Amino acid sequence: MRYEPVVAPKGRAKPPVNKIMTAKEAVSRFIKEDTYLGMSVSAAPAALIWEIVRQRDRIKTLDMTITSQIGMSSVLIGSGLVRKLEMAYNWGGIEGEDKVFRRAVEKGIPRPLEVEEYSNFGAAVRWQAASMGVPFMPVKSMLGSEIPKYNPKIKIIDDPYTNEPVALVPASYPDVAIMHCSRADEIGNVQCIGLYGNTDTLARAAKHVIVSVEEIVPQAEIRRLPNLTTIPYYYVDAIVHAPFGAHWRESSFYYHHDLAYGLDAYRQFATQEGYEAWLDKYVLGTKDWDDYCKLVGYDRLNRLMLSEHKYQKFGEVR
Amino acid sequence: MRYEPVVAPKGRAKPPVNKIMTAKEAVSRFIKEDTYLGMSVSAAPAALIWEIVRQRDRIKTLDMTITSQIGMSSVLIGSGLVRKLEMAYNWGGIEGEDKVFRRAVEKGIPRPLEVEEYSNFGAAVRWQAASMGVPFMPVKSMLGSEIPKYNPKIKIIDDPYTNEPVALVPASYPDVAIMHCSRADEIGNVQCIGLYGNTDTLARAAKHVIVSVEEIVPQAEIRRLPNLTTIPYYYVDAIVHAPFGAHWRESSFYYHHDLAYGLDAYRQFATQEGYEAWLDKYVLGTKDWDDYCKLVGYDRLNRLMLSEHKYQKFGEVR
Amino acid sequence: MSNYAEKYSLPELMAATVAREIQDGELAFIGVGMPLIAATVAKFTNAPNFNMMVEYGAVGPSPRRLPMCVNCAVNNERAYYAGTQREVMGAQQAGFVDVACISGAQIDKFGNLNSSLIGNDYFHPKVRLAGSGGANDLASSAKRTIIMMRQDGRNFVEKLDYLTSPGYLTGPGAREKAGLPGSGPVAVVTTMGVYRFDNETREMFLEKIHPGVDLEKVKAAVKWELAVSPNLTETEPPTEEQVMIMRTLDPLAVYLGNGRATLSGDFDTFMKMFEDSYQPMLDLIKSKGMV
Amino acid sequence: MSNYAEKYSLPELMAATVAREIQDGELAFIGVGMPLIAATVAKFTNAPNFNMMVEYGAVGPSPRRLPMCVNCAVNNERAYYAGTQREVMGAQQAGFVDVACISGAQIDKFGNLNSSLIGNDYFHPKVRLAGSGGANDLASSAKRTIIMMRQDGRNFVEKLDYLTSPGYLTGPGAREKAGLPGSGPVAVVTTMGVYRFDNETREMFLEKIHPGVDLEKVKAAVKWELAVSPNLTETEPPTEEQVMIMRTLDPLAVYLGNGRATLSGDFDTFMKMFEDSYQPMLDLIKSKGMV
Repeated sequence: MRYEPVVAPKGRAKPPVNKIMTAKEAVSRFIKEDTYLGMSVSAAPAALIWEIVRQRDRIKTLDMTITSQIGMSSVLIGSGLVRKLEMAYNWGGIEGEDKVFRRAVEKGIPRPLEVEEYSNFGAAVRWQAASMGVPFMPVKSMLGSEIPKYNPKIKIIDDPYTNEPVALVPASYPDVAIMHCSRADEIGNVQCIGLYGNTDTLARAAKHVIVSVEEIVPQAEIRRLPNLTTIPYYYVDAIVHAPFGAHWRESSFYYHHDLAYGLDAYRQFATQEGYEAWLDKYVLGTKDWDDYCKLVGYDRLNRLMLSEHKYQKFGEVR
Repeated sequence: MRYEPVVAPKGRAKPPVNKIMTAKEAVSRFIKEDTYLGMSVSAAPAALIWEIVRQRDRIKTLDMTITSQIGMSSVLIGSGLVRKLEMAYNWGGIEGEDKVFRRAVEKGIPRPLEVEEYSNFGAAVRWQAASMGVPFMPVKSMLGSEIPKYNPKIKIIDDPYTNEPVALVPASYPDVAIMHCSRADEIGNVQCIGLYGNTDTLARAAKHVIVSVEEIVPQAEIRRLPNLTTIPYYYVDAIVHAPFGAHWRESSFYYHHDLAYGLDAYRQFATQEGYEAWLDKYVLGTKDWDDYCKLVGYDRLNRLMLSEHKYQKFGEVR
Repeated sequence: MSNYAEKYSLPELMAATVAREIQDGELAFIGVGMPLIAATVAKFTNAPNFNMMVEYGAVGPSPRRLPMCVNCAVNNERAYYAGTQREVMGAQQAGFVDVACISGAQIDKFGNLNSSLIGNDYFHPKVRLAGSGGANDLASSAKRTIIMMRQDGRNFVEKLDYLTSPGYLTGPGAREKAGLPGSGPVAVVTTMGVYRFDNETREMFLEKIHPGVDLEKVKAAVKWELAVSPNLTETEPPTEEQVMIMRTLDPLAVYLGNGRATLSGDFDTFMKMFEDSYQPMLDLIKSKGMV
Repeated sequence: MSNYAEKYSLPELMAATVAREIQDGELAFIGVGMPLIAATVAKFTNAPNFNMMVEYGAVGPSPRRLPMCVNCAVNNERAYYAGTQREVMGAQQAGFVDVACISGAQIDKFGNLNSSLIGNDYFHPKVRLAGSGGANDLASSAKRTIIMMRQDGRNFVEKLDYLTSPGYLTGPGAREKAGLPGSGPVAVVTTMGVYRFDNETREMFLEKIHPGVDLEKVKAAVKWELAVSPNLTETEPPTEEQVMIMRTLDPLAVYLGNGRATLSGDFDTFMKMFEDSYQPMLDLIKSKGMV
């Protein structure tokens, strides 16, 4: 015995330090070439997506993991950044057919896109497995369908307890997760108000987490309502203050989905030229999110907010 | 083909009807002989436990599933109702050594108690598996220990993705779950404020759910704060209004743990005679929870509430 | 009371038909679009105590405006619960959901659906579609599903290009053998009629035909030998009240017509639709004694 | 600054020793009792940016009174997060917890712990104990664990009656082979001294001995051939500030003395302890510039 004591490695917890930075800083620091990127859908992290596209010459290539995306992922796909998409659904929702996605898969324009498919729940529990540090999760979805036939990562086993078939999906640990949430304090305690899909478990699964928020609040406000904390600080690397940061999509209790804008954008996305004209104007043509908001118009954004607040404002009766 | 259309069975959802009833009604209706009973620890469902003991001549025998219990389960064990205990921990916590538990396991007094052991997390994810309708959950706890050696329900397999060992625990579907929570509306939407352990997942795992609450609130109050809903109505069978319903234990944001009472009760539990004297006075000697509260003294309970509110009141800065 | 509407659109007929499939007190997993209109009609007519689950984490909303997507903010307006997708998906997998509405681009005689791609090579599809989304989860675990589809003459096929969401798979016993918790589809409501599944063979048969639709046209639009109920009847039209509710919720026919086309780029019309929805919806809710 | 206290109790020495094991910025999984006192001392002295997780669902509380149990309401007082046990247990299993404090009734030379039963027949124990609770989870998944134990002369054993919580199991490589995510114990703080684990053999050795404790007595209290560090030193005493903090948080020595005995049945004394805790704790918090 050398009497040299065991020294343990540190845990993965991010320290409780000030994490407020710009989207530009956060994307530059954490998103690299070949990053495996996870993205939330409720709310859509538009401000962060726009910044990623602005830095596409440096980033070059991303592999992505989503459950479902409604429109926003196509901004990344059309930009030529996405090589692979692990997904359950990628389409326009009410905005309709996603021509950007179709062009990439069918014609390899602007680059070929590999697709790895799951059901929504199947995709979500992959993040849940990672959030718990277990290698897989069992699920009863996808059995009998052709989804496992084209996705060897899905293993169908006989449950050792009941001998009935059950599907296993492997844990997904994104290198970086981007998400848009309601509010956070400066050390990264995040509170999501309204529905938030799988944003909570995505944050727990990823190695690095960038959160854009509508509001930054004091720690005392978080401590006042600890049951509302959706993502504790130790998961979070960066807090980006981006009011209206989900536009053209909605942000529950803050503003409504701008369907008129979304439909018009999708009309332009029908051709790659149309998509690029939109991108040049709204993304590459703006230096940051505030600049984009000015271009869209704060009067317009404010009207979306007032309309939402006419119907719901958190903690109030409307 | 007979042209007789397929008719599907109904789902497990409990309808949104008025579910308010007394503890006596709820226990009479749902808890039978040989019921497999799940119980929350945060908060302890004392008002419901007391009522179960009052009906012990009818109920006779219970098998129980808990994660950890701090004191309260011994009220059931000492009463002679419990045949089997699936558990991670059963002791007095700060009240100290649990002589009731020791007597049952070591000497079979008042009846032999079979113990099936897990770690806390291992026990909790059994309910989580049931809540998701999957037959098991993988967990990294209990590996290398002797817990699986004496519990064949824990299966250690090689993970098909990494080939590393992982433990599987089977889903636990209690016949009935009892729990004490903060507030609920009349159809059974339940909101837990403060820490609540595994109360949420226990409610989702059980076939029938009885919830005692500090306060009954209007549906409009639930709708005002939908993110605080811990247990949606479709899991719940009965809502029992039981203010101070966790005494001698605490109810977060409502009142503090009555340690002076707990220590004194544990002193009496040191002998079976002492336990029975306590039971005769405080449980069998009171006809319902209000009667118990009167015996303990509403002045005492009120002081526990004021002390808690001096330090924390939900949604307020203290 | 069946005070039928004199004038109604085909989408309104379909929505009314689906509304009648929902029973009081049930818990339903509803996507937006036509199923949402149908669910709202049911809530205000035949099923006041039924509640809706929405995929991205809402239960029992009572909105006063039209939701736009499954993750739309409107879905948690005055909801009983707002939070995660795993809450509603987990509850469904555990057997708590009575009924779910789904759709697809192709369907076969066992009610299996394809919403992933058109073409016979998965890796080089002729047309790439959205993918499963939640459809596979709903088809796998909801106690019963109701399928809503456009019938374009080509999409009721002998063999799917890809099986995204399970119906009865290859027939009787196949779902059980696969380990699926839910019991499968009970109805297919299309632009032409209403189909059921035979309890013995699990095959689709035509139960109702929409007013003015020719049976031969229906048969021609189905690529297998379609079984037709000996008691084939005409689909019950929507009532005046059902139509009134639909037009109150969706005044610009965003889901029930070509409202989307007119709204593209027209922010003022779009916003006005929302801003003006509060009072008529509130009146409707109050007229039903709801909160 | 090391302005040592002149008078302190053995529990105060142990708590101060554990406090020094916690580093600034860390996330720690803390049970109540002595570990909680140690964690509070660390927070107010050497580790202001460390935060505590409490088993039943609280993170980063800033209480102004003494918690009573792992599910005590005090644990979510002014916390960053309050909710489920699975949040903190899941985070720990996923590798987010730097350090956890555990205990047991028996320990062996590899730091394996028994908190389940005494006796050689699992089904007929001589003495039944509490069971694992969270101890096995912490020992399995926390990046490192610190063990706090009373040394009664009989509980440092050659062979455990039952292995509840894994230390290094049978020695080097055994944890990895078993599939355990955490890396195991780094210190054992007892009523007699402080032990470490040798990096090569994973065996416990005595590193520090408490003031006034005789080495032969320590060896006699360990049932295996105890390895003693060639650089054996005396345990550093608590500072005046450390002791002041402990006595402010636990004025009746509920955890650091026989406070429990005096409180049994004495409601007024118990309540007064709580009611009077607010101001001194607030002053302490403010004196450290904390909120």
